[in-house]
Amino acid sequence: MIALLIRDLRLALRAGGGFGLGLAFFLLVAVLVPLGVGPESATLAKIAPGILWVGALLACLLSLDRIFALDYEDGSLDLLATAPIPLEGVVAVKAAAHWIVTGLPLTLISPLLALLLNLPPAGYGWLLASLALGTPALSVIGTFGAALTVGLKRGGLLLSLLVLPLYVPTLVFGAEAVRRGAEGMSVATPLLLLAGITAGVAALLPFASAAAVRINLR
Amino acid sequence: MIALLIRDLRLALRAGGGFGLGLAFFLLVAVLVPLGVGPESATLAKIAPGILWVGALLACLLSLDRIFALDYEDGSLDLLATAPIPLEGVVAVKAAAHWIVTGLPLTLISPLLALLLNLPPAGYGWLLASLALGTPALSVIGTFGAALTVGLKRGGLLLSLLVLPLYVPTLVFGAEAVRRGAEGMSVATPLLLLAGITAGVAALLPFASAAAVRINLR
Amino acid sequence: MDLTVTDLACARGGVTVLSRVSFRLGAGRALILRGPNGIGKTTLLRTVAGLQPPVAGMVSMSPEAVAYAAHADGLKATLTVAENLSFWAAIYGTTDTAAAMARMNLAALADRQAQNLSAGQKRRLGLARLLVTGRPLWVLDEPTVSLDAASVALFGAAVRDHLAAGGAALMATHIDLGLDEAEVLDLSPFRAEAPVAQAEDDPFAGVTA
Amino acid sequence: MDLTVTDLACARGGVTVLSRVSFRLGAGRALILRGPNGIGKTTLLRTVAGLQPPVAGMVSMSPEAVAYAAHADGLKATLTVAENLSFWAAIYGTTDTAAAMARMNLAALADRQAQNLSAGQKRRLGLARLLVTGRPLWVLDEPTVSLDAASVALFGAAVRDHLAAGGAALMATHIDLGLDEAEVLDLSPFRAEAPVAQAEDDPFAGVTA
Amino acid sequence: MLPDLGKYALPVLTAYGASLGLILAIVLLTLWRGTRVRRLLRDVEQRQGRTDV
Amino acid sequence: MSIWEYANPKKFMETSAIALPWAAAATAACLVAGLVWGFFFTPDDYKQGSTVKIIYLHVPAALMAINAWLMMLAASLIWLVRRHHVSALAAKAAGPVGLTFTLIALVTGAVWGQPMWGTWWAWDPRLTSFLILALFYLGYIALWQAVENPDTAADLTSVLCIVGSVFAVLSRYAVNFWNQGLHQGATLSLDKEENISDVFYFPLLLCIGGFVLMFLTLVLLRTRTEIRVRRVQALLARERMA
Ligand code: HEM
Ligand SMILES: Nc1ncnc2c1ncn2[C@@H]1O[C@H](COP(=O)(O)OP(=O)(O)OP(=O)(O)O)[C@@H](O)[C@H]1O
Ligand SMILES: Nc1ncnc2c1ncn2[C@@H]1O[C@H](COP(=O)(O)OP(=O)(O)OP(=O)(O)O)[C@@H](O)[C@H]1O
Ligand SMILES: [Mg+2]
Ligand SMILES: [Mg+2]
Repeated sequence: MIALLIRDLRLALRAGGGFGLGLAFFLLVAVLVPLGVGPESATLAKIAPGILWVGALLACLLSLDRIFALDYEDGSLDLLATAPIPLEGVVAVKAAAHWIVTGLPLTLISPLLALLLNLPPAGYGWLLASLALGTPALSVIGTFGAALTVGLKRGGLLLSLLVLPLYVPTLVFGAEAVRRGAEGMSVATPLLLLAGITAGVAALLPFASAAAVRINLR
Repeated sequence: MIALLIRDLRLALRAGGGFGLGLAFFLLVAVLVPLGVGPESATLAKIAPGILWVGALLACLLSLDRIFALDYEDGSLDLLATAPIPLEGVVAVKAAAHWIVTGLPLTLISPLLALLLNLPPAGYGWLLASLALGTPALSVIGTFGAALTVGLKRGGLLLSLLVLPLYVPTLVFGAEAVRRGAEGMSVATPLLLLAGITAGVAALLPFASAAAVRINLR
Repeated sequence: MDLTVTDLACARGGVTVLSRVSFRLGAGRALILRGPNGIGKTTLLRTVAGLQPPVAGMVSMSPEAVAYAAHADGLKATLTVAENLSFWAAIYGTTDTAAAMARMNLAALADRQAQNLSAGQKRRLGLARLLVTGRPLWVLDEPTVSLDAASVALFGAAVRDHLAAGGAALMATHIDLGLDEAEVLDLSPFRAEAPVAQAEDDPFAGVTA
Repeated sequence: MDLTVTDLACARGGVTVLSRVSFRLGAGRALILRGPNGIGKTTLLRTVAGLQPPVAGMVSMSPEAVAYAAHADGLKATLTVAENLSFWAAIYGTTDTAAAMARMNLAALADRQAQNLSAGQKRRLGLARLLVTGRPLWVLDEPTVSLDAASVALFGAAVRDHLAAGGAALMATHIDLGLDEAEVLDLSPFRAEAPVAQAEDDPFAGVTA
Repeated sequence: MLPDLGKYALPVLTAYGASLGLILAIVLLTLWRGTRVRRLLRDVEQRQGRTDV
Repeated sequence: MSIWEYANPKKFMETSAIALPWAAAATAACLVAGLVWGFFFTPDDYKQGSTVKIIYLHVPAALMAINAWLMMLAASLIWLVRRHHVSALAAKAAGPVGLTFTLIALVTGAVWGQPMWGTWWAWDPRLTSFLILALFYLGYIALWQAVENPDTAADLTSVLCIVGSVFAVLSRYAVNFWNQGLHQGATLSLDKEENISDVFYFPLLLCIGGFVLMFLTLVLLRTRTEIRVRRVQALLARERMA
């Protein structure tokens, strides 16, 4: 299982992995939005929390299809499914690897992008906190979506459609926390809800995901 | 050459093609941004031109790596390179197919999404016009980026990084045209510049792209 | 530790391709499946490996005892030969990758990325994976594709050692594997007929306009 | 219309694998390349097909006369057999896909998507593509992998017809193609040595620490 | 020793610190890689016995 | 004897070995003199206070960031037309140096912006186009890293550099569309009226010279390293063949 985590991380780091893909996309959003919306800093400050969270979410969404697709195509998933480790474990490890490759770097770089988007300084800490709490949920939910679509040729599109509604609560609470933080209001409620989502999802979804993979391989 | 176009379109329409992927993504952005930014319609109206253009751009960006990657992996690109049609033509057809699959539907659906984002009604026509003029440039530039990264294992990430700065002028003029249109100002200059970029890019870049593909296949 | 397949029927793409396949494969024995293209060899092997459920009949061995090698090798292009192999060793809880590499004549290529191997070298790596699974039943789909004569001999020796150690091997192939002691099962007689009998299992049987 | 290869050296991954390869292949003749795994057969074929430049030496025929079939088949999984074939026919400006399908015994599968073919059926489709190119020189990399005996015979007949029509074929393989009239070239003697001569071409020769 | 930078001491010092840091980084990186490659080349040359030019 | 002889790697190594120590010494002299002069011995500006001292880093870095790209463009063209390996490798060597200068300009600018404009970052045209320049550098470097075959990499990056240059100019015009921005215009113009006073001018010139020399030295050093890398690769390939 650790071997799997290490392999996935190594694959991500080697050329071909897509480590940094999420990160690059996040950066992309933060650079493109001002270019599109225009340079007024008041407007930017106002939309910064939402845009940053939407960016983080899209960055996660984009890399989801690689979670299983590559292993499926080259036959590794077949071999993993017949290997002596529980598929639930495989799925959980895959979600963890996805978070380490996408969610974590994204969280760490977010203050820099907040600068580009003129987020009020009071919001920086809350942005970090909400992303750290929320991105694991994005990875776990995303892994579930990826599991539902393993091996489907229309994977990418379907995956986005399936996962999008599941992402909505995380997005709303996450962005709300940052917005309140930036305006100096209390952020306890949205942050708590966010933590609740993450905990619940991490405890339960891997079972559903493993079942989905099993069905898809059949 | 027509056969290639038809094949690419057919592949896109069949499951597995990724037709609609761009569209879905565009929709996603238009739905997620209000969720993240909050429901105030004045703010939304203000950022709508920019967000719509950024969404269109991202939707294009996402499907770029399929332009050559699938053909490269299954060996078709080798066969096409030795086939009796000029590689410049192949590249141009691929760009055209990408636009028909991504840029065109995106343009057509944009008024609907503009509604979701509260774009002032005066801007609708200009949104359509600017997307119709600008998205071909996105496809052609994107094909160039895809050609540079054919066969590279780190394709996806690198591709975004390479293409992003190339997209900047198109994005700025496109969004500016819509913004001016929405505010009732004259849009002639940005639209003209947009058309200029598209024309120039469509005339010249296929040669660079074909050269890049040839270098990469070597 | 015997594999008994009883009255097995298996399907691909919703079409039953083979039916009433029965055979027994004891420890220390090898069985080669033969039959024309498209008869269903791959489908049968996937069923035995537990990757798809049988339409009817049963397979005595649990998938936990099976090491499966398909048309695709399951190699990661950007990992080196040694990394690819030790990953699978770790998954199967074994450690002796050096021996497996030596057996398949991969030692000189240990630090080469899998994408820079020739077709035959890739295949050899795919076969070396079997040696680190430590599982008793090998289920192999055209294992010697792209291998030269020397590598086929290496493969034959590996299979023989596996059998000698009490393992078993079930293989599909069109070409000579250099395993004269193996039994051969021709699948042609088991091609599924237009299945009247299947109507029994069909949950929608009897529905009419 | 002869293929003359003179003193050819070719490289993969920056390493020259074969050098001083020379042979002549006249119209109506077939040449089979043999050699152990990793000797450079695929590399040589790609060079002849014009997909990579030679390190040294020359190939007399322009790539425009070559129909190349690689390890990978270039099939689109979601297109049907007929669609796959008629696409390539359109690219090469020919039309007779029905004949090609009949020759490779694919007529019954015409409306099946390529992803639902068995390994051997896929290969047959890959070979049928050659028939619609209308090109004189076939360059084939292990063409009969996964084919059963009947399909190998089909392939042999197709090659013979091609030769009879004045074409030529250059093939790499490890197994018997059923083409007794073909000449055989063993590549082992051409394995590239540590080339002292290469220092002349090396633009970085003479650079020291 | 330091000139009186007034109320802008922090920005000026940050700017100088960051810039000199970046310059130092690229210089060190260049030198480090240079020596490493040089050593590598020497090793390879020795291994091959300088049979050729 | 033509200038192209220096495009022979061996010749280049010999010549650059002689030039390097001088270039390094000159760099150190100019840079230390300019920066010490600027930092310790210039008065504060009446408007900007001591922040004006940032100019000695900001302006040379900004200038050299652009010039480094121009040099890469020239080297790429030479590679594509005449296929001199040293030229391609010099372009490769210049990439990270140019990126460093871009980053210095961005960082010093940001730090300067806080007291002057009250914000670290604004989407001013000049600032924005510098951010885009940084992205160009990143993409260029990443493409070099990603491609395994060095000649292929040289070809691809050259094509990118040329196409990128056109788009860099286009972007500059595009962002100018927004507004005139907060950033001041060119101060180093020949127009006497607009020029800054001599107290700031001479140390600034010295610093610019220092940055030019630093660029030269670093590129020479890095090109030498890249040439050696190619030699190592050639030797290793030969070893593997044996
Ligand atoms: C991140 C922010 C900044 C960036 C990317 C930036 C970039 C540049 C660039 C590209 C130049 C052009 C050099 C030339 O064309 O001659 C320049 C020059 C200059 N900048 Fe900045 N700048 C930034 C912030 C600032 C700030 C905040 C100030 C001061 C208030 C400032 C003051 C100057 C001055 C005085 C020059 C010299 C003008 C000249 O000689 O042309 N910059 N900067
Ligand atoms: N969706 C589908 N509908 C109908 N038939 C299908 C479908 N998918 C696969 N088949 C058929 O199932 C059969 C079994 O395929 P399988 O891959 O098991 O054959 P195989 O014996 O392994 O052949 P080969 O020797 O060529 O590898 C083939 O004839 C194939 O065409
Ligand atoms: N990057 C690389 N560095 C060193 N050697 C390489 C690299 N890439 C490929 N090779 C070697 O080049 C040789 C030629 O490979 P090629 O695919 O041409 O062999 P082949 O004769 O077709 O073998 P097979 O019969 O297995 O298909 C192989 O030995 C391979 O390991
Ligand atoms: Mg099969
Ligand atoms: Mg080969």
